[in-house]
Amino acid sequence: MQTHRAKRVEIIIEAPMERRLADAIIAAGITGFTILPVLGGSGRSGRWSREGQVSSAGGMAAFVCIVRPERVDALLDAAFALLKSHIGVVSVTDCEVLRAERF
Amino acid sequence: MQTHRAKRVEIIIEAPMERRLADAIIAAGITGFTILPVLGGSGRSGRWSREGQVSSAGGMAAFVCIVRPERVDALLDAAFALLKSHIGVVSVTDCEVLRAERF
Amino acid sequence: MQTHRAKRVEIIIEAPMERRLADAIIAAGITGFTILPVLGGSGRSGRWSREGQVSSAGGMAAFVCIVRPERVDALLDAAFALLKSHIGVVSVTDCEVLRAERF
Amino acid sequence: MGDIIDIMSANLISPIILSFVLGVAAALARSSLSVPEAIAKGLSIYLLFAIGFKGGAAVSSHGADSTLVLALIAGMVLSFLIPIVAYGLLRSMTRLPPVDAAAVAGHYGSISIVTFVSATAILTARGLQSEGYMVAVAAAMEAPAILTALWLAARSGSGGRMDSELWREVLLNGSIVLLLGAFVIGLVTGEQGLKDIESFVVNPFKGVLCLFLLDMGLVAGRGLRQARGLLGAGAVAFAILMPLVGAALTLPVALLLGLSTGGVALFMTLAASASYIAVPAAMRVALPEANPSIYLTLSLGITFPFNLSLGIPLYLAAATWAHGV
Amino acid sequence: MGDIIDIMSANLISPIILSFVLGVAAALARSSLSVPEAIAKGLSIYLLFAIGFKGGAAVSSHGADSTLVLALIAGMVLSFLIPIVAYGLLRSMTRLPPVDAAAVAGHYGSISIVTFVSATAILTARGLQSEGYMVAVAAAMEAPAILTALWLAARSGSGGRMDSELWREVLLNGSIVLLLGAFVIGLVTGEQGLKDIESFVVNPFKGVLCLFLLDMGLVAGRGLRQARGLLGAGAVAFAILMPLVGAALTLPVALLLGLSTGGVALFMTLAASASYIAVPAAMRVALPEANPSIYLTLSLGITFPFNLSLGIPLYLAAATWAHGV
Amino acid sequence: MGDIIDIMSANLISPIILSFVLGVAAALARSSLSVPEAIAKGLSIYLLFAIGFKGGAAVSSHGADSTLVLALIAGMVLSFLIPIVAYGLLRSMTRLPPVDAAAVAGHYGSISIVTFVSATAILTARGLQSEGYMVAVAAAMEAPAILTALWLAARSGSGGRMDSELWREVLLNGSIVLLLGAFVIGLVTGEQGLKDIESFVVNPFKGVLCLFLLDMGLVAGRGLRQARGLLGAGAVAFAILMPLVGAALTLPVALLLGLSTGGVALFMTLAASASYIAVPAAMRVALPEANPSIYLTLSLGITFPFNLSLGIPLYLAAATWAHGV
Ligand SMILES: Nc1ncnc2c1ncn2[C@@H]1O[C@H](COP(=O)(O)O)[C@@H](O)[C@H]1O
Ligand SMILES: Nc1ncnc2c1ncn2[C@@H]1O[C@H](COP(=O)(O)O)[C@@H](O)[C@H]1O
Ligand SMILES: Nc1ncnc2c1ncn2[C@@H]1O[C@H](COP(=O)(O)O)[C@@H](O)[C@H]1O
Ligand code: NA
Ligand code: NA
Ligand code: NA
Repeated sequence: MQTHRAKRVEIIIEAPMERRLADAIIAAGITGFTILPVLGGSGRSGRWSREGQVSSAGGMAAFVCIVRPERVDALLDAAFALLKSHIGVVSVTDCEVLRAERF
Repeated sequence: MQTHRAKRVEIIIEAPMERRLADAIIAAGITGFTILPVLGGSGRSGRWSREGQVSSAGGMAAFVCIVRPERVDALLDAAFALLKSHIGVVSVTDCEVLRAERF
Repeated sequence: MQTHRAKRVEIIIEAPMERRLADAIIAAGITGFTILPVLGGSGRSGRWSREGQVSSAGGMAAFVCIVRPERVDALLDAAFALLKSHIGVVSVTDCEVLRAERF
Repeated sequence: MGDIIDIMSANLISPIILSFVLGVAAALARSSLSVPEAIAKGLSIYLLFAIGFKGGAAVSSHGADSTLVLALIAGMVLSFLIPIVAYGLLRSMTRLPPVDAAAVAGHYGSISIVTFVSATAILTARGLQSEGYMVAVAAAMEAPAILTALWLAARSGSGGRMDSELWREVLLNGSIVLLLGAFVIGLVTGEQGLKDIESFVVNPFKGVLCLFLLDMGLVAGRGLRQARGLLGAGAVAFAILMPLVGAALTLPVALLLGLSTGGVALFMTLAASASYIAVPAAMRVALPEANPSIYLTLSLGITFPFNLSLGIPLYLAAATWAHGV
Repeated sequence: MGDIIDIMSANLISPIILSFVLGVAAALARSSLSVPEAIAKGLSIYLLFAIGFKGGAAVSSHGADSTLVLALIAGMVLSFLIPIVAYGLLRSMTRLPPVDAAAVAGHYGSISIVTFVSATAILTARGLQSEGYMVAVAAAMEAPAILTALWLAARSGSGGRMDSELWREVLLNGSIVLLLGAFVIGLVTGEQGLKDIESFVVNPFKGVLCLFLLDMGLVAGRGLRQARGLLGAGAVAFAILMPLVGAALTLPVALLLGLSTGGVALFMTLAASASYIAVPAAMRVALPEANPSIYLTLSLGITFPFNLSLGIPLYLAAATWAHGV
Repeated sequence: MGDIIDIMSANLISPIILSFVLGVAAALARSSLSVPEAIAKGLSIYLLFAIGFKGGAAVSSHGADSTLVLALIAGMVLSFLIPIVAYGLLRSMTRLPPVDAAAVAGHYGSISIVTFVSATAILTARGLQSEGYMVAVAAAMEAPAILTALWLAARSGSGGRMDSELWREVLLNGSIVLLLGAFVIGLVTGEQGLKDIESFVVNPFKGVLCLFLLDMGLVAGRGLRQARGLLGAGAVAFAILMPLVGAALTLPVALLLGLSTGGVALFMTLAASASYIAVPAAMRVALPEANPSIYLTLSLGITFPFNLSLGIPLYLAAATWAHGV
């Protein structure tokens, strides 16, 4: 099966910023991403879990965004502008995709 | 710790096709996969979120399937046969696994 | 954008072991990880789905843990000690991260 | 005429309809108000269980009259035929391609159980009885339209696929099984059963329906917001005309069957309503080429609110009038 | 004898049991019907809160008699000992390896709170009172059996691990804490408290139980479907015999304690019931080598439905008979 | 004085407060007891809908008196000003940096709707009426404090960012929209509407509140466990002093407005309560530098339980006393 090189960018971000990150990604010219729910985690600000949250103020969400290699910088710039003063983690992985015309 | 090369295939697919994809993967001789819930996303068909859905007709699900390198083509063929007329995204990443005999 | 090499370790583990794995990761000196919910899956012990579970005894959870390359062995040792007699899957992927000082 | 206006205005200021309006307004204003998916599903499980159970208990205490079977058959025939009318209208009123028109047509032949539930609540508020077995008719009308839709699509060259697996999914979808199962439980346990769980299935029913319609309003409003510009005036007109056509076709049938005024109104409501759960899921599998935004927006964004606000009172007024003739 | 049949048939056509049957049937037919996990958990929180609270309020208004402490001790002793009987039966009736037999035995020494809740609903329907503190006895019987199971496993060489962390998890698991906490709240707030929240904890109780048992039926049915072929006839026979044995062992103890007819029936039900929440979770941690499909299928797929349909009426009839002697 | 103790002790042994205590105790003991997020959200949707609806229905049947508008204005002014007082106290009582102090101050100017709901339940239990429009006052008091907090932060150099998007989020957050929307529905449908859904919004209300407070207790307890050591004695003292200060500032205002005893007590409760939903979410966006553990622990872990247990009875006693003077 014919596959094409792409980048898989995964961003974990605090829930109140979820919609803003989605808007920023789209504003950066990237239309494809998926948001996964997060149950809990741990980081420099300690451990937390979804069930200890009274509001969405405390939760997090995980973005998965598959992009062509040449677009990854635009995406990271957009994400970083938002994330710099917020809680969050970004990772980039090499991947292969089917149907490259979609990305 | 001794690790072994494998492929991590991640497939995002619309919810009504979820069981069919699981069946197809198993029919392709691959027994191991995990399904994660999806909260929302964006693609060529626009933005959507789980909370805007009245039925499972509109949601999506994410499959993670770790396979030995030599099996990845069988998996992609099976997935592609189902996905070609449906909404969905496939990515393949190189990874290392513990306990290779499981895959 | 300046990125740094890191490892993305993803562990799928049965729900009753979730807190123990989190404790073990922290005990191994790694403070950052995220836990995602799992809807269902398939493996050597058959297919299961979240909705077929009366208790958390049957579910699973997915850990994502991004670490510096030099810490991956400590993490895998900790995970393996717990996992060896339990149901679960571990994969390790190369990735790049922003803000390396966090990992 | 004064009667219609009377029923309509009583309906329009009921907590039920206003909860729906609140949901739509909140969604259009992009409020963060949302009902968790699990809660919405829990509310719908409650509503299906309660409506099915009460239908069964009613049949058990009033006895099933011989029209039950005839009503079931009539419902299935209507479900088969209405999509053909809908398809004809769609092809003449809109520029939708055949595959989309076929998919939309299937939705209008099938039914919306929440519209049905809301109609029963409106009947109850006006002290009207209806045949308990109408819930079984509702279940019978869900699937046939899907077949017609696939046949229409196949005729136009876009091959709809209906395998045995999909058949099972459609016929045993959760809503049908719960509705019919609860119907049978009500039938078997009868008055004693109803007494046992009355304060669960009867008393809070309307309030639960309010919260559920709040969520439906949110979903419909978000759908409308996103589909802005996607639909032409023709499609919108269809979504308001078609329920009236479906109801009009059903009125003589329901009268012929000899249903009560409440029963006639419910039958018309079923024909007028459009599916947004079972049929969309089946279409995604069998007709993936059809655009889901089109059929969901028409059925959930336009026809559902139309029926809820104006349609049901209209059908009830028509049923009352026809019974008086 | 006529009495048993009478109780049984009244039980078998109650909405409660039929909801469970509906769930099993839907699962076996592979319907898509499902109750979201969060809703199922919400329903069980309601049931635990209500049953605990009502137990506490009952003790508060009738006063705690001196048998309370004795009943607690008797419950714990039974929970310790029943697994030994169960292990003996399993090793002679089935070919399960020791570690699996030990794990299964632990489940039968512990209790199923939903079985207990269903029994109280059946008692209430027949106008029978019971000691409010039986909910405390239920809580006391949950954990001891786990220890016995681990000891049985250790004897056979497969080392069960029980660390302090797991102890805490078992003794403070959510169900026990909620049940006992609500019991104390009922005890402290007494009649005034009950009046305050009666229309929440009393009136809709049976209806909520129906929906919960619908979900239990779905889970049990799915489990049965997947475990087809996994279990031999011996294991299935055990899952029906063992509750009878447990109940029979408990009957004289309950009579000695001087419990009311309702109390005796509840105590027998507790002994007869098998855990499928607390013990499986503990076993996954402490005895991961034991196969969860075996113990879950036996306890949830066979023993639970058996108790719900035939067992409880039988225990009630036995309690009535023994009290008459 | 005897009166205060009387109200307090009646309050402390109510199922409502004891459910909260159970939650805190379970969390501190690290029990696995937890309420699924979706259920907690579902319960809060019910509570907001019910309290808003009943407020609207009350205004509809008693008529809106002219003080409605004045009360709304007074509420907004208090919400604007209280953060300034809070900021002053925080800067003198604690060593919190300005940005954290500003964020905390914003929480205390805004309100906690669950505290308000609990206060209405306490009033109802004592047979006290209050002005139905107090729910509108509650909504009006939610947002202004956020502005003051950002202004305080900006003054100290840490630029809070409040763009139009955030404005929309705050003013149209789900709780406000649902509360006000249900208020309007109650207002429009009036007595007939209340009759329609009374057995949903009135009867089970207290019981639902118990379960919701159980979850609040769990969350508060977990927060306290994690925040151990994070907060100095000064901050803890602030979280108990500040509600008293807010209530004291409001008492004369409420009396001037001519509110009923119940209304005065509710207004004081609003001023005394601290937000833990709307304001934290806004602060994460606008003032990400402020540490969320600090403001959540103070408002949810200390001030909320204080108000629930001691505060509300105190405000009620003060209102009764002031009305008697
Ligand atoms: N190294 C990591 N790997 C995966 N997730 C992380 C990592 N570090 C932080 N996170 C996630 O990001 C959240 C906030 O991190 P922090 O800002 O370090 O407290 C945590 O609660 C985790 O969910
Ligand atoms: N590039 C992408 N990266 C991650 N997820 C994507 C991407 N493109 C599409 N998706 C997901 O697939 C769904 C359907 O995509 P589409 O068919 O393009 O509308 C979207 O709603 C996303 O959840
Ligand atoms: N190859 C795999 N890829 C992804 N997930 C897997 C794989 N194998 C097992 N799993 C997950 O691990 C669970 C237990 O696996 P097993 O122990 O093989 O039954 C399954 O239910 C899946 O959720
Ligand atoms: Na129809
Ligand atoms: Na037992
Ligand atoms: Na305040």
